Amino acid sequence: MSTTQTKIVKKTESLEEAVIRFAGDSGDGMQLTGGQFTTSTAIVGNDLSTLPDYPAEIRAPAGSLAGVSGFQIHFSSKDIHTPGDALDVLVAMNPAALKANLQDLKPGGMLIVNTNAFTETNLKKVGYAKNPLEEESLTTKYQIFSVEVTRLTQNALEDLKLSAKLVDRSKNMFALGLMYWLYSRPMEPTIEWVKKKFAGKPDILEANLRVLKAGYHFGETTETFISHFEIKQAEIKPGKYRNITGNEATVLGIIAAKEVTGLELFLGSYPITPASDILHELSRYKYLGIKTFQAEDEIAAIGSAIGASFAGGFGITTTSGPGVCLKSEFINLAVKTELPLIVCDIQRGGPSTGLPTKTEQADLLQALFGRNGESPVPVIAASTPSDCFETMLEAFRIAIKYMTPVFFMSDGYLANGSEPWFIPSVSSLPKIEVKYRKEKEGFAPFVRDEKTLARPWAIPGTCGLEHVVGGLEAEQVTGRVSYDPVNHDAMVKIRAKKIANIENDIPELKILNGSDKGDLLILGWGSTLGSINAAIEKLLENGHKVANVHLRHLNPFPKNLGAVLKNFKHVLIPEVNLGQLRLLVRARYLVDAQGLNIVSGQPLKVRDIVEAAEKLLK
Amino acid sequence: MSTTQTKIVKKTESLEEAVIRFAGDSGDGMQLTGGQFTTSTAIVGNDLSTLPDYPAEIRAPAGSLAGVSGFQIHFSSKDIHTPGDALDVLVAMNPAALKANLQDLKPGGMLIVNTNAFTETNLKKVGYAKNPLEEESLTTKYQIFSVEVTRLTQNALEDLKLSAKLVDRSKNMFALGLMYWLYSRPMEPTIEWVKKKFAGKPDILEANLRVLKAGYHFGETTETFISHFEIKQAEIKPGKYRNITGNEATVLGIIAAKEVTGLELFLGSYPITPASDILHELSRYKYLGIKTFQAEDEIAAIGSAIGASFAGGFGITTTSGPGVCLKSEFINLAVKTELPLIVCDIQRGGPSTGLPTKTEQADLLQALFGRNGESPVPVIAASTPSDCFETMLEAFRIAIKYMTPVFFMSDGYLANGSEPWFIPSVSSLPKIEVKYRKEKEGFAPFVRDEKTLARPWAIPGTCGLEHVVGGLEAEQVTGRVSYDPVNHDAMVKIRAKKIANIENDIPELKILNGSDKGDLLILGWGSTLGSINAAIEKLLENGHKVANVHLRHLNPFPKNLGAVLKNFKHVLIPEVNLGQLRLLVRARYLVDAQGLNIVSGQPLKVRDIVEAAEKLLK
Amino acid sequence: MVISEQPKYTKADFESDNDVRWCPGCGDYAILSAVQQVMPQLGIPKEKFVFVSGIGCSSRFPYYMNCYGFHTIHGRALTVATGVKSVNPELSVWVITGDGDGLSIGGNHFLHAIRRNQDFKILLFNNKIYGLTKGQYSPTSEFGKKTKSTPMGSIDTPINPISLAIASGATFVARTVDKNVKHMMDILKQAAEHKGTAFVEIYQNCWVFNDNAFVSYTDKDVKSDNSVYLEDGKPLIFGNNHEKAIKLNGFHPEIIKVAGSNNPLIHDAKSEDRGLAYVLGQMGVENPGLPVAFGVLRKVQRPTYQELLYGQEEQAKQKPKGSLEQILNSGDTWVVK
Amino acid sequence: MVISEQPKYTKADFESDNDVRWCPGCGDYAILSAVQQVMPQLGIPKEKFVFVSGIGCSSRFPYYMNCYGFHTIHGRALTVATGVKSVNPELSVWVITGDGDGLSIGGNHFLHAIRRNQDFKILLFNNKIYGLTKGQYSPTSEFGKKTKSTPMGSIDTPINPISLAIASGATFVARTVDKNVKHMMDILKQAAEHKGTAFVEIYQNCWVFNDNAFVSYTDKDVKSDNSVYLEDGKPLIFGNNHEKAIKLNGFHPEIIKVAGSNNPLIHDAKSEDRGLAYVLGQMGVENPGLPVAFGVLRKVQRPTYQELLYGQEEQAKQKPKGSLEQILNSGDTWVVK
Ligand SMILES: Cc1ncc(C[n+]2csc(CCOP(=O)(O)OP(=O)(O)O)c2C)c(N)n1
Ligand SMILES: Cc1ncc(C[n+]2csc(CCOP(=O)(O)OP(=O)(O)O)c2C)c(N)n1
Ligand code: SF4
Ligand code: SF4
Ligand SMILES: [Mg+2]
Ligand SMILES: [Mg+2]
Repeated sequence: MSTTQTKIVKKTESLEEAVIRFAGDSGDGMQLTGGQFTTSTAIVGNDLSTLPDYPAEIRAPAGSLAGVSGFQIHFSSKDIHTPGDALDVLVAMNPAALKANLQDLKPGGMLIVNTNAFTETNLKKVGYAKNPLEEESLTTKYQIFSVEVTRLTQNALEDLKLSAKLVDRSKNMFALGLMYWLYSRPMEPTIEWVKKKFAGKPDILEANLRVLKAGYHFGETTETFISHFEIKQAEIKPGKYRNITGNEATVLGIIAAKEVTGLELFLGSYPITPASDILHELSRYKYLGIKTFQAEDEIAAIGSAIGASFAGGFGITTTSGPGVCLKSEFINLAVKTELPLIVCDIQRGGPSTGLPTKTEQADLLQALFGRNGESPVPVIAASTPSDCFETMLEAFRIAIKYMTPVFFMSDGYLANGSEPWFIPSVSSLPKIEVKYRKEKEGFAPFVRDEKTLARPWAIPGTCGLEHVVGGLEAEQVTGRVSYDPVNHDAMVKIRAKKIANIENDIPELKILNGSDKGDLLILGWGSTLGSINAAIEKLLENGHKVANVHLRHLNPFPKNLGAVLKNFKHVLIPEVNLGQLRLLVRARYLVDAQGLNIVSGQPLKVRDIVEAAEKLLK
Repeated sequence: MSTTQTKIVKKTESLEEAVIRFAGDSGDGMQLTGGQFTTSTAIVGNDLSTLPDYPAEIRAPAGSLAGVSGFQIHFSSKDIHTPGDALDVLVAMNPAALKANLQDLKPGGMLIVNTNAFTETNLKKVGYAKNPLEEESLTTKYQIFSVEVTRLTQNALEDLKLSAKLVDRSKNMFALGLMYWLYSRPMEPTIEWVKKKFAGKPDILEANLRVLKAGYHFGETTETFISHFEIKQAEIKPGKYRNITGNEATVLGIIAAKEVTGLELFLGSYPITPASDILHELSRYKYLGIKTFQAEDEIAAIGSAIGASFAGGFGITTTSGPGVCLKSEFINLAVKTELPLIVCDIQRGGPSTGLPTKTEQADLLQALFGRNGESPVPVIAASTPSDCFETMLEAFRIAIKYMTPVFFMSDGYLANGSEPWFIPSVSSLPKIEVKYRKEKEGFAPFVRDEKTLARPWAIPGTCGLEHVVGGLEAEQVTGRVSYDPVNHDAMVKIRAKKIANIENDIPELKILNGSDKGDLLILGWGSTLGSINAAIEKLLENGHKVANVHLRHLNPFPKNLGAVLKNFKHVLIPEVNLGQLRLLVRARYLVDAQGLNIVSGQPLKVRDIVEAAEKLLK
Repeated sequence: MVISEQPKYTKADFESDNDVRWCPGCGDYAILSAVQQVMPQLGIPKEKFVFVSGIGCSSRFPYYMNCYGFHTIHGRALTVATGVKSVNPELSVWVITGDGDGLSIGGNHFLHAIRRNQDFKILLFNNKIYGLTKGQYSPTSEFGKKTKSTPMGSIDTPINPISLAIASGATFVARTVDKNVKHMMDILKQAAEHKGTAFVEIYQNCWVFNDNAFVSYTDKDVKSDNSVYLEDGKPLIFGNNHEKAIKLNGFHPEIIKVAGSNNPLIHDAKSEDRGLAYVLGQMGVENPGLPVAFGVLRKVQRPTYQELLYGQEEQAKQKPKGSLEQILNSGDTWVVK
Repeated sequence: MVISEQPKYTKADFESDNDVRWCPGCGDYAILSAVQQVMPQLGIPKEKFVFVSGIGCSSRFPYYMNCYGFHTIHGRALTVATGVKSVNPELSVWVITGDGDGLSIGGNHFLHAIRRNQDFKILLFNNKIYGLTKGQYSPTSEFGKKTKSTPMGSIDTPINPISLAIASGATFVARTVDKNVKHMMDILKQAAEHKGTAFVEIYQNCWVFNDNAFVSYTDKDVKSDNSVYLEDGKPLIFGNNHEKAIKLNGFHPEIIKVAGSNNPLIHDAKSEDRGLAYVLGQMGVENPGLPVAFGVLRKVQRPTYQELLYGQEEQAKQKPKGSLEQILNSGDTWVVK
């Protein structure tokens, strides 16, 4: 392989879309590389969707399978929905990365490897008896591009006299530069970013820039690559965009809701993957008066949030499944005392500790039923990373208007995955009205608004409205402790009705793709939206009479769900669980809905949905 | 009223059955009185069923409504199922007891009151402006028997020079004696009991006996009562009987299972109404090697039980709804590590603290779904107080055979209610086989039994089987931590299948009353059995084509449930919740089952079930 | 707390119209009455008081105060109080808990609230038993105690709530007893005036399930021999005729005669070293044979959680990082035309 | 524990074949190695060891020991260990926990296990940070610590695990540090031999999220000035040339010169009074300016929970109350013919 400076003129092929994945050791900076590639891709104007894949270990042994970190991005000149099922390009920084990821590369796909890392030791670490790059099974199936990334990086930095560690850590920039060239992306955004990030460290700054460019020029000049690609700008709504992950959008939703409502915002949380970043991010907004409290455990976290809401602030608590277990007793107290509260469950693989860094949708029934007694709560779920923003605003609206805790469901895939987000103007945000009770006249802690059935929010410090709330059953209206049988039955039913009635205050379900009658309806919720949309497009292309709807509101359901279901011969509910929404839909509408249930810690694959649909359609 | 000693010969009317209730202040000893009446009634050979009703306060202010304590007993010469909907006799020791209980007395029923307690202060305490005993609404509707219980008690004890407090506390014995006379029960069992109980306190012993007899003779001699009743022995299976509450039967079930399996038994518990008595009772069996541990909270309680099972003992934890919330994270660990464990949920009124001393069936969905991720557990429920015994043995059998935590559901009504129990012989108890893994050959922590899919129970101390279990996802067979997508999907499905397969190992559902085809099937679970049986008898009498089945196994369901349901036009599921079993049945079998849902902290009334059934049958 | 206008209250203003439902003879009555008498003396508007409790007989307390109240769940009152005080530091927040509620299930929140110096008062009604659930042993029950759940006697060494509070860094620690209402009121007032967590252990007789647990400190014949009432800066003197004193031998307190006194120990509640308060708190509880210390064992100042929280907020507001508009538009943005 | 036959083990016997997945440079490696070296010296059959842990980097420990192990849930290892040891007191049970696991979410179980004197060892890996969740502050993090969740610095006063253990009545309390493997091994051996709860705080460097947290006690240039190594019955002497000692002024330790020594403090780990251990434990942690004490701070005997549990069982067995047959037939029975 030569690093000759002669510039060769190379072909530019135009593509519609591409799916690429950077994979390497946890120490190799793959997440950062992927993030930079995403930014440049967004700026080019492609539609995109990303999927980071972290190892569960902080830093597993270098070169081990457990330590492989990956970042996948799907980008296109058309509207896209998922990070993609299969890869066009896999960048593998070491044998472990190859082993862990190769199965996802399309036959004929490009495999770019750092050959310097394919040493005997590294190969042995992951159980390769021979160098797989020399195996016929590989060489015939894929286009292999062997690049001496480590050595080329060292060359580029030779005269800088940096530590070996620093040099080694720069090699991701080489891969990035090379991929920029391969897909004709501008280097400028990354150059700017490097300059800002390492402003105080001129050595590192220089090293990063040099290697980035070296990678780019390598693509341009070496004969290894004969052509490169171009992917046209997508037709997207004009306006200002940013790339955003689900957790970021959740944070922005909270901040926006705080500003819109003017309430004191109090987050009580306890760190847990994949929810911790919401705590981290929000704790940076003290200047807005946002209060974050890292409690001693999940119970204290939600308890403090409930206290905040009682005192007239707005309490939120963020967690993942195991934390929901611990919060359930307190959620029930909020249900019983009818206080506004948001419980964010960023779902991960379960049961128990399960797969902390993987995604799953298996906490839905827990959110609905995971408490003693009849304990109705609204449950809403975001469907894409950016949708977390709007969904969070909706959670606030319901919690305040109906004086109730609300479950906000996201998951590991949404939390860490990203997509371009059309930045809304502040004036376009929904108004959320907050009314504290002030008048003594006719006050009782459980007099209800006739329409919403909400009780008044009368907060400590308000003269004349002194009262006590608690977990024991309360007498209707007065709220005094009551053991009366008739009253209990009535209260159980009023609490249920209050939540059920919210169906009158949420939008009807709209068919997203296809027409409103047909052979098959695909019904989804949460993060499966992307895969389902993509699958429906395929199915429509294949000539099937299919359509899909997607639920943001899981409790109560939109009013017209039953009617929508009746217009289709078959109903398919794909979920990353064993059929939780399916259970609810079957019970409620007595419709023989079928499931597609693959619980592998990963988003559903488009092809699996297409296959399941076509099986039903036969 | 005279206390003349002339003996009057009185009529004896023969009755088939009676429902009576003792009601008084918490300090009046009504539970004890009811308990004694129950024993004598049992010895007479009547079938019976009882319902105690405690106040939530330890000792609410004397004479207040909150402090009323009641004990109801239904006894008969026929087979009976419930403590009865309405009362033939109400004994009211004070105005509060009258006010709280009168609504349950049948029109024309006997109202026996302690008139001495109807003072102005006492009347005022409960908001009676006038003495209700003088109101026409009462006197015309009921047969009122005004008895000066307090004064008669004082008279009887005049010469004993006891403290006023002691004298006052004896007056329940008067009521008891009177009722013994009224229903022709023998005083001997109570006399024996008093002699044993107060052996060291001759004063109290003497006082109790005197007053008991005074009450009896009062009935016999005074003109107030013109006749008394006799209720013939019921036709019940010959053998030895005892009266037993659900909590007692639960304890005996645990002890029996311990003896049958020979396992070390470890109960980790934290006090909570109405489960605490199980802890209290079991802690008295240290001589059998039974270990009880009152932990610092519910989490520690279940954690210690899981530790015990891991170490080769058998772990149990007992609690009620709010405690289940706290245990849910640990239940998931037991699901994931596949360890035997029993979680006893003695359900009470919810949500939140709710109605601690009242009954409810609203934790079913929590038991099934109250945990993050897909977390299948077998759930079984007792249906009568004595059925707790057998159901507990079944819980052990499943837990050990399938290496799984099992939910054992009881409720406040079963826990404190009692019924006669045919005492089984030890040799008739089911055998439960325990196999610890010993052989190294072929051992891995997650190799499974081909049939049950259970993993081996290999306990610390066994040489050569050292291994680690935990909450992270495990690789099939080896049990090593695994983040592999395919493995996770497989493990989720294996865990589900292991539990679903138990359907092959439980009895098919049998029609309890009626024939196996018809217009209406009543499907129940748990403590509604008595009311449903009684309702069905009525409905059959009324000529309807009805039948009923009752579920002990809620997860998995008996295999033939679907087939049974299909044979009826209508299905009615009465539950003391808002339709939790109904949700499961509708989802699984797509049958339009209807519910009867009255959530009043009390068992369902027979007449409500009959009414709901007849409405459907119209 | 800024008080603009000081309404004049009487005890009756703090009495709610809910029926009090404790057993007749319960020590809780005296505590309720003491609190209701102290409240009017604090110069705080009634609507600014919040009583937060867990579950237990003691935790029914808020229902009987004519104030804002929250009867939460078992063991968790401190967590709720944290939220209440954090969003509205103007409120005077009082936490009512029992030995089971506060030290068994709630032990963790106890130590964390205290180490953070949360700005509220904690009144722990210690009756050495679970009252509401009808008589199981609690974390303060004596070793060997026979109860419903320990028919052969408890095998757990009890917790001394005062030791735990001090080890957790409590800034105000006191002990009093239900029968000594005057002392209790004095302590409650000092607690009310303390900035930061004020922890008060109140010995409370459970007449039904653990009668006479504190008779040594309330019975007039023996109480003076078994109790020493602390006064800051004063020697530790006790006994029927004030004839006995406490002296330290290394870390070990010993009883000496006042007559011919050999340097009796002088109380120093404000000592930065926690050692003294720790040793005093152990007397008679973990160290038998010594009198139990009543009064304020420790009273020091450090910034409260709320002061620090709002302090950081103020500091952050000096350098605001942007409006909502700006936040939404931050990060790498691009424009599609 | 009755040991019939003492198999001869080497360190390798305790090494599992799972890949160790801590970050390179993590202090956990040294602790693992120390434990693996100590185990063969204890004369206990390998299959009798059980390692129980919670969740955290530290809590991955059981996977790396070739023993029975239970990686439980966050904060709850002590509860599981309680059950394990109670049904099989023959086992040697070791609990591995972190500062977050053991003192934040698990704080309550910590104090209750210790007060009961549960017969197991607790090794708390204190790295003053949440490692596994990538760097939030923990209950032992310094006041003002900037972490991911406290960008302006923590406002919580840290817990001293040793103070808490002592206030909970711990019978064995010790402190050591990852870099001093020899000392650690000695402490682990003493802990193993103690009957009852043996609590060992191990300072452990988290190379990724809190590097150099304990450099004052491990850097060869400064460590002798900042650490005092305790030996029972010996004076507290430290400094590069053993030139400094500790003396008590009331409850307050002070640094003095050894030369011309004024009664340096003599360590007494077996003192029944907890005061000394309490004050020693605070040095350098809650009381800045003083060296931190390493070694065994307290080591006393009282019956273990398991001894008491089985003792009661034995006693009860003296008066058996009836067979299952008799139990079933107890109460008021009657015969129907
Ligand atoms: C989660 C939960 N567990 C258990 C209970 C039952 N419970 C209520 S109060 C109580 C103990 C009360 O003891 P303490 O705090 O000492 O209060 P006291 O009644 O003695 O004043 C218990 C165990 C509960 N309500 N909730
Ligand atoms: C119920 C629950 N809450 C939160 C978490 C997330 N979590 C895992 S480890 C950890 C903290 C670990 O800190 P520490 O105990 O100090 O261990 P280290 O990683 O520092 O060794 C947290 C918060 C969890 N696994 N489960
Ligand atoms: S049970 Fe005890 S603590 Fe509870 S109210 Fe009665 S006397 Fe008071
Ligand atoms: S994150 Fe810290 S504690 Fe965890 S393994 Fe890495 S260095 Fe060790
Ligand atoms: Mg108590
Ligand atoms: Mg840590």
